Amino acid sequence: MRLPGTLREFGIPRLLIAVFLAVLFGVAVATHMDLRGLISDSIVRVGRNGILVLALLPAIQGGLGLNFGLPLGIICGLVGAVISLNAGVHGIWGVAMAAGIGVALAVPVGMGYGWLLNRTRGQEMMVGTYLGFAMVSMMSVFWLLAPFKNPTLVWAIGGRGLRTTLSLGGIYDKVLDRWLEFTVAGVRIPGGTLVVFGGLSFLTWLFFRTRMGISIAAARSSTRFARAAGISDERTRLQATVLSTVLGAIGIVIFSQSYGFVQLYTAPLLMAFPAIACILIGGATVTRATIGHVIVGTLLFQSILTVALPVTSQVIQGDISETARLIIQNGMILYALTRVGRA
Amino acid sequence: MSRTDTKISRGLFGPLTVLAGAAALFAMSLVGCAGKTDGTANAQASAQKPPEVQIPFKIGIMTGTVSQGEDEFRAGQMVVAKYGQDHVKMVTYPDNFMQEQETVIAQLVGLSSDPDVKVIVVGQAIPGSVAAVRKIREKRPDILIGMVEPHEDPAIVNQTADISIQPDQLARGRTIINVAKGMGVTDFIHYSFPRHMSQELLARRRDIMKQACAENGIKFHFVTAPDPMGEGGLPATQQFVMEDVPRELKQYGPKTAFFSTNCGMMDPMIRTVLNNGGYVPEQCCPSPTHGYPTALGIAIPPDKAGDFAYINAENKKVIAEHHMTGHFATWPVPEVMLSIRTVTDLLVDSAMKKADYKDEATVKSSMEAHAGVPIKLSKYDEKKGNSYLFLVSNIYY
Amino acid sequence: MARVLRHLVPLLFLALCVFGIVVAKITAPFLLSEMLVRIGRNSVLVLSLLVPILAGLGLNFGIVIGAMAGQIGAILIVKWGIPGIGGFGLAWLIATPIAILLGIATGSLFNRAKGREMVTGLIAGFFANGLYQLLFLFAVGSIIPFHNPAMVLPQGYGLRNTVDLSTIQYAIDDLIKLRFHLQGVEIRVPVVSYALIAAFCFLTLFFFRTRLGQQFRAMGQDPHVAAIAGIPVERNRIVATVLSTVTAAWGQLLFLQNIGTLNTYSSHEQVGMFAIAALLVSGATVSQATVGQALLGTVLFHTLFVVSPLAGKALAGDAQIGEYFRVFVAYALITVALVLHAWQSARAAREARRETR
Amino acid sequence: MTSSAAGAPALELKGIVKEYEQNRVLKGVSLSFQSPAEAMEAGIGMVHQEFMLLPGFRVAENIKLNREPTLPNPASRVLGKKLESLDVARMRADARRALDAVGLGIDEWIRVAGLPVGHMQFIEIAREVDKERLKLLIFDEPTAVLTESDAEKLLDIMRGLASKGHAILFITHRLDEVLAVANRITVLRDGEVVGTPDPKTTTVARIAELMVGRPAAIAAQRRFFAPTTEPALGIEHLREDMPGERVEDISLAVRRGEILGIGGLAGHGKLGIANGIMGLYPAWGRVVFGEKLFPLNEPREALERGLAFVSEDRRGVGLLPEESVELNIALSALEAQGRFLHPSPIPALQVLNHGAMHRHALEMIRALDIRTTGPSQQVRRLSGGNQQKVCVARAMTLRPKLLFVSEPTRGIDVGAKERVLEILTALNREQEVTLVVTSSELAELRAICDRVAIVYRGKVEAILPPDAPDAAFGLAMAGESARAA
Repeated sequence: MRLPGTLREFGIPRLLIAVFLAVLFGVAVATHMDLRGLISDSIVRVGRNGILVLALLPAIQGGLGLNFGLPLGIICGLVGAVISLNAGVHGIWGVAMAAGIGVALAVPVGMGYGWLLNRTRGQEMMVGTYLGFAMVSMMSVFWLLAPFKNPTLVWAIGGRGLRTTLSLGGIYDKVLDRWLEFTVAGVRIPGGTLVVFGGLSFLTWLFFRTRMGISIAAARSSTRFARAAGISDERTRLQATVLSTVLGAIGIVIFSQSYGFVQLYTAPLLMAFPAIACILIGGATVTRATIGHVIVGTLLFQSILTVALPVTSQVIQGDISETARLIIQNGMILYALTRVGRA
Repeated sequence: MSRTDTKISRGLFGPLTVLAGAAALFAMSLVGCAGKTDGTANAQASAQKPPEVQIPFKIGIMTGTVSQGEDEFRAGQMVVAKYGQDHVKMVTYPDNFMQEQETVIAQLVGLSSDPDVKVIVVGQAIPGSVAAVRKIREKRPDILIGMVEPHEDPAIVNQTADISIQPDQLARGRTIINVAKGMGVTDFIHYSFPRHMSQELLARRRDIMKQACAENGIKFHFVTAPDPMGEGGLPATQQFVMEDVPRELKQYGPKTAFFSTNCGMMDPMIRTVLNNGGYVPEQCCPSPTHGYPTALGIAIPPDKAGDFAYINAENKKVIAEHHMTGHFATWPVPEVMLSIRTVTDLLVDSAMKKADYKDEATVKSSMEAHAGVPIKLSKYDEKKGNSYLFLVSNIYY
Repeated sequence: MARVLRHLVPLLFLALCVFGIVVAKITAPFLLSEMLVRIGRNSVLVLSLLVPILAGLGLNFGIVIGAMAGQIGAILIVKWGIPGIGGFGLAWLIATPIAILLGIATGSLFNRAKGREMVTGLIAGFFANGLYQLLFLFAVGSIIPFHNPAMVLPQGYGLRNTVDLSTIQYAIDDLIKLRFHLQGVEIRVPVVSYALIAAFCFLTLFFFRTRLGQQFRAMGQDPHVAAIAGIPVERNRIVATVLSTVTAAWGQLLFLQNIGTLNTYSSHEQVGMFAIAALLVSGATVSQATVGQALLGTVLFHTLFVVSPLAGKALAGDAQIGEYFRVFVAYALITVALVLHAWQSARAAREARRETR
Repeated sequence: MTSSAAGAPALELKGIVKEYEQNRVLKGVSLSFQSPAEAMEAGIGMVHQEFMLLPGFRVAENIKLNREPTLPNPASRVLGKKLESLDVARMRADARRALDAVGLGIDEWIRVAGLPVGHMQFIEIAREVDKERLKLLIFDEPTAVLTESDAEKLLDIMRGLASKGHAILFITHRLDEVLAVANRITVLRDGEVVGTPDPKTTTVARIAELMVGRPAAIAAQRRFFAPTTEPALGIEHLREDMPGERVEDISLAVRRGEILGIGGLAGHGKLGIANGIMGLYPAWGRVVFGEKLFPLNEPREALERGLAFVSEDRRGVGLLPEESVELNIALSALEAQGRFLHPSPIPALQVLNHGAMHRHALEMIRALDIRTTGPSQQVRRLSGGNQQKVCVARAMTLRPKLLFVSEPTRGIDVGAKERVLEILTALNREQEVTLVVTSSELAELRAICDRVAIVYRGKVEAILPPDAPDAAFGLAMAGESARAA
């Protein structure tokens, strides 16, 4: 079967998911669901999760594959968030402080991680997965013992150690979502968060047009070409890892403000997987990804997550959409993994 | 040759930075430890206090970590404080207990390896507990074992534990609806997901709720949420609840009540209801500290830690500030804390032949003594086994 | 130096275990009885990893899929109510063909993802878990007739989260009973399980001395040279995956008959992670592993599992810190093992180049 | 199973194989092989230039690889022959016999890893000899890695095998060896048969002539703006570790303004020189450029000092096939010299000046006549010749003082070949760039170069004027320039 060129470019899996999504929306309309609310929720989710998906882009571009070690960056961002909360900084400045501290931590952490990845070429994804798991457990000890005193953060009964979930209500809950918020045809659009996501996407795009960004991409395409052009691919890989970790740190801060809670302990453990599913569904491969893949993927995947459950709940009781989503998500990752090199 | 030298030094530089990083982290956690000693002077002091009760044997207790729910872990600590560190062995089960069943078993069997241990209490008998208890019985039939809030099949638990106790989930199917009716609710949303609905009591409770709703003229809606044990993790579940509550309110109106079978959903559910309207007649595990302090952003100064009167008052205050008084209800004491402490004391007394844990009246009076309020108690199976179901009357915020 | 490095991971692990035993004051009878049981139930799962490693496929995260096959067998014999050794044998018979089919599928997948077998196996496990859920949560009782009120949920379809395997518990372990007392503690030795493990070790060793085993070893060293020598590399990779999957299915059955209950939806999930961790701590690598290492790894890893929560608690004075510490150590050591291996193989490649000068 | 790469002359002796595309005819039967196993089945064995041995396996295991003698056991009786046990005793005995046949006295049960190269070669031969059905044995440059005495031994073994009735196809560059053992000779050049001299009557010089061929009539007019005698680049005792093209000890002076050619047979190190100086493979030695000591193993430094390189490996080193023509042209200058960038306070974060890059690409496309749909076309979609022009354009963009060009015309069609050579000579003539051209096609070197250095076994064998006699080139390439004198 031959498809017209533009459709082929878009990719059959994406096409299938888009059709599935369209069917879901159709059912929503048919059952008189609040369509605007569903669309609005989907858009909120894109802004909320977008940067975490974007964080995978530099790693792919740098030839490191899928960054299963994203929890490292996330942890940095969480430490930043907790410090800003402990200091009681409110509003947009709180978000800025959290992101700032997160980035400051993510740079050295990313360098260490990148150094490790340079020593384990070909096994980056495995090392990332396990390192992420190890660090999450280590940080759990840190959360328990960290000397934070702010009474809204510590456990209610024990009086020390951080709670699993920290509420941002009244601190910087949704400050970016509300900033520049507007409504189109009854659909609420969280302007500020989208602006931040868009801005970071643009900066990332711009970065890959700078000298450093171009060398990162060149080193990924051909190590030997890069060497001949005077580029050290060890260095570009390191830069890519640091950038990915930094974006992960910013990503979780933006995520948390939009979400209203900061989640500690085991929460970062599996956060890399949905992000990876997003970018792959967007059409990226293990070796190639673009900003377009990030945006399309986040939109499709997060919309499915938002829409599938409420809509199928309308149609059938005791639904199987949760299981279906599991199969779709991992099926997509598998498809991408088995397709590389034959594109 | 000089080239090789630089290579070696460069090769050493890397590990050194990593080591330095590790050292820094270690230092950080040391600072954390130091912070702990001054920040928790109370806890430390209470731990060093002589035990309230002297016993001639040891107690083993297993609970979750705080990230699974604070009440449970603190209940364990209270047992330690009561009987003294030398007489209580406390362990925790892993955060991903669903996958690490072997660790659950190892922890429990490990408790029984001490010949002095005569009583074991499993605070939230998560999957794997039954297997572990069977293994303990093989070698140590003398140990009294209590299972609090078992997750595994109740019929199997009833055959296994010396005593098992949990809130009367089936009766709660009616009481919760009654509370909701009292609040003037027209619609009732029940959040859950397939894994929980494969637990018999939860599934049966849902059916009872459905029936009770019908009898009381309330519309019942079952809504599937993502499983927090799925690979999207808890965040996916919580995001869903935050989006879905306003959606349901829009669809069914402000007189809608929300209920969920999963602890992780409590924080976002209470918060979203607080801001958008609706009712929360009871949490999955009723307790003043379950969900409320986080969702309401309650500050708890060190000297008030664990003071339920204070926490209840604070909850009430914040809810009133949001003009939502009367929209929330719970039990006055954390049910899991109550169960763990009661079961422990009861089994300790039984081991010293001072009480009989098989006597329903004793169990009831013991519970009420701990709760300070009347308790409704019933047996899971009147004919065999020693499993109890209990109910506490509600308080309203 | 190189020798120490090669054994660094097991030595680190050993040191940690010994340290933990001392700190937590663990008694010999307890440790011995725990270890006897744990080695008995876990060894076969770890052994199932050997064939793919030697054939150059790396660590087979796909054994999770084999474990699922084993569980399907176990669930069916409980449904039919066949107890004891007969039930176990039947479960074994049911699980084997299912595992073969799933192994062929996984192996074909690996052939399409050369060089990324490990990540592919990991994700394939997640994917298969989705299908497994679909089968037992929804299809059973609705599409597939399944009427057993003790197993099916009150709603009429979907299995309960616990399947009671007490009918086949210890079917193998206690086929021949052996008990002895050490310092007043009764210690059970699952004789037949150990005999089976010994048989598996022997079979693995035997296999590598056959024609096919020799082909696998050659592929593991250099698939290109193997192909030139006329070895059907792609087909053999599938055979290796099948062998591993089938062994894992048997291993999971052995595991379950010892545990005695089956968590319908999660017993299999961490099988791959733990078996692999156990193998790696012995100093085995993604390209080199022996039967001895599989056994040593099982012993070390499970010793740490027994010891570390107690040791962590003794050290930190807090049960939950011990728990987090245990998880951290397990994962961190696997990372170290992977890094060390990558580092060593890079160095070996450098030296090999220098030698041919 | 192919004979030789384009440009590398090769000799074929005592062949009963006639090779025509994919079809091979053996003993009158037309065969076409889908897999190595089929070729083996048909009785063809091969001793590879790169060893096909498993270093972790023992000698005997390697010799008997996938042909192991086995013994039945209970498992194999049920599950098939594949599960038969290895008959180690027989494996060792067979291997011993084969090793003895090739005169290698080592223990058959030691591991191959760490054995000397010569031993590995003989193990390969022993493996082929051990094959019972062997009819034809192909040797691909077997003596390239051997010492003189080992090579002698090998020739003896070949004679012995031939006398036992095995056919041998011997591919080599060593003319002496050819004359010593061959029954028949076929000379190939650029994949074509150029002669079948009779080994009884021919001479080394005659074969050398055939190998080299006459210089083609080149369209580019040779200019003679007199190259100075001033040294531009001085190379002393360069040693380099490039796989397959090892440089042992090169000393060479490049004069400013000249076009220096470097020729020689494949594997003798001619390609290694440029790669070594440009820092692509580890190199040792003393190099002086522009009167200053030049650091080795620093690719960036080489670019910054005004060297540039058009690599022989276009797809691997020369181009980013997925990227656009304009980016490929600009990339090296962008990286090394910071051109085509908008100014920014942080050098690493200067953003690409797309306009400047685009204009420059258009200029280059015009100047070099690159056939493309436009500067933004993917390089992958260009023809080989146009890809090569992109490579040259990139090097020119660097405005180098000295340019290395390796295999400028490999894999491109005839028309484009001439165009590329013209561009190079123009570059030299008009912009006074010193050129070092490395090529397997002696004819093109002789057409455009001022001097041609011939490399043999990693050393400079001779430096010849382009109009030196054919035989002189041929002998130099065979390492026998002494004979020409």
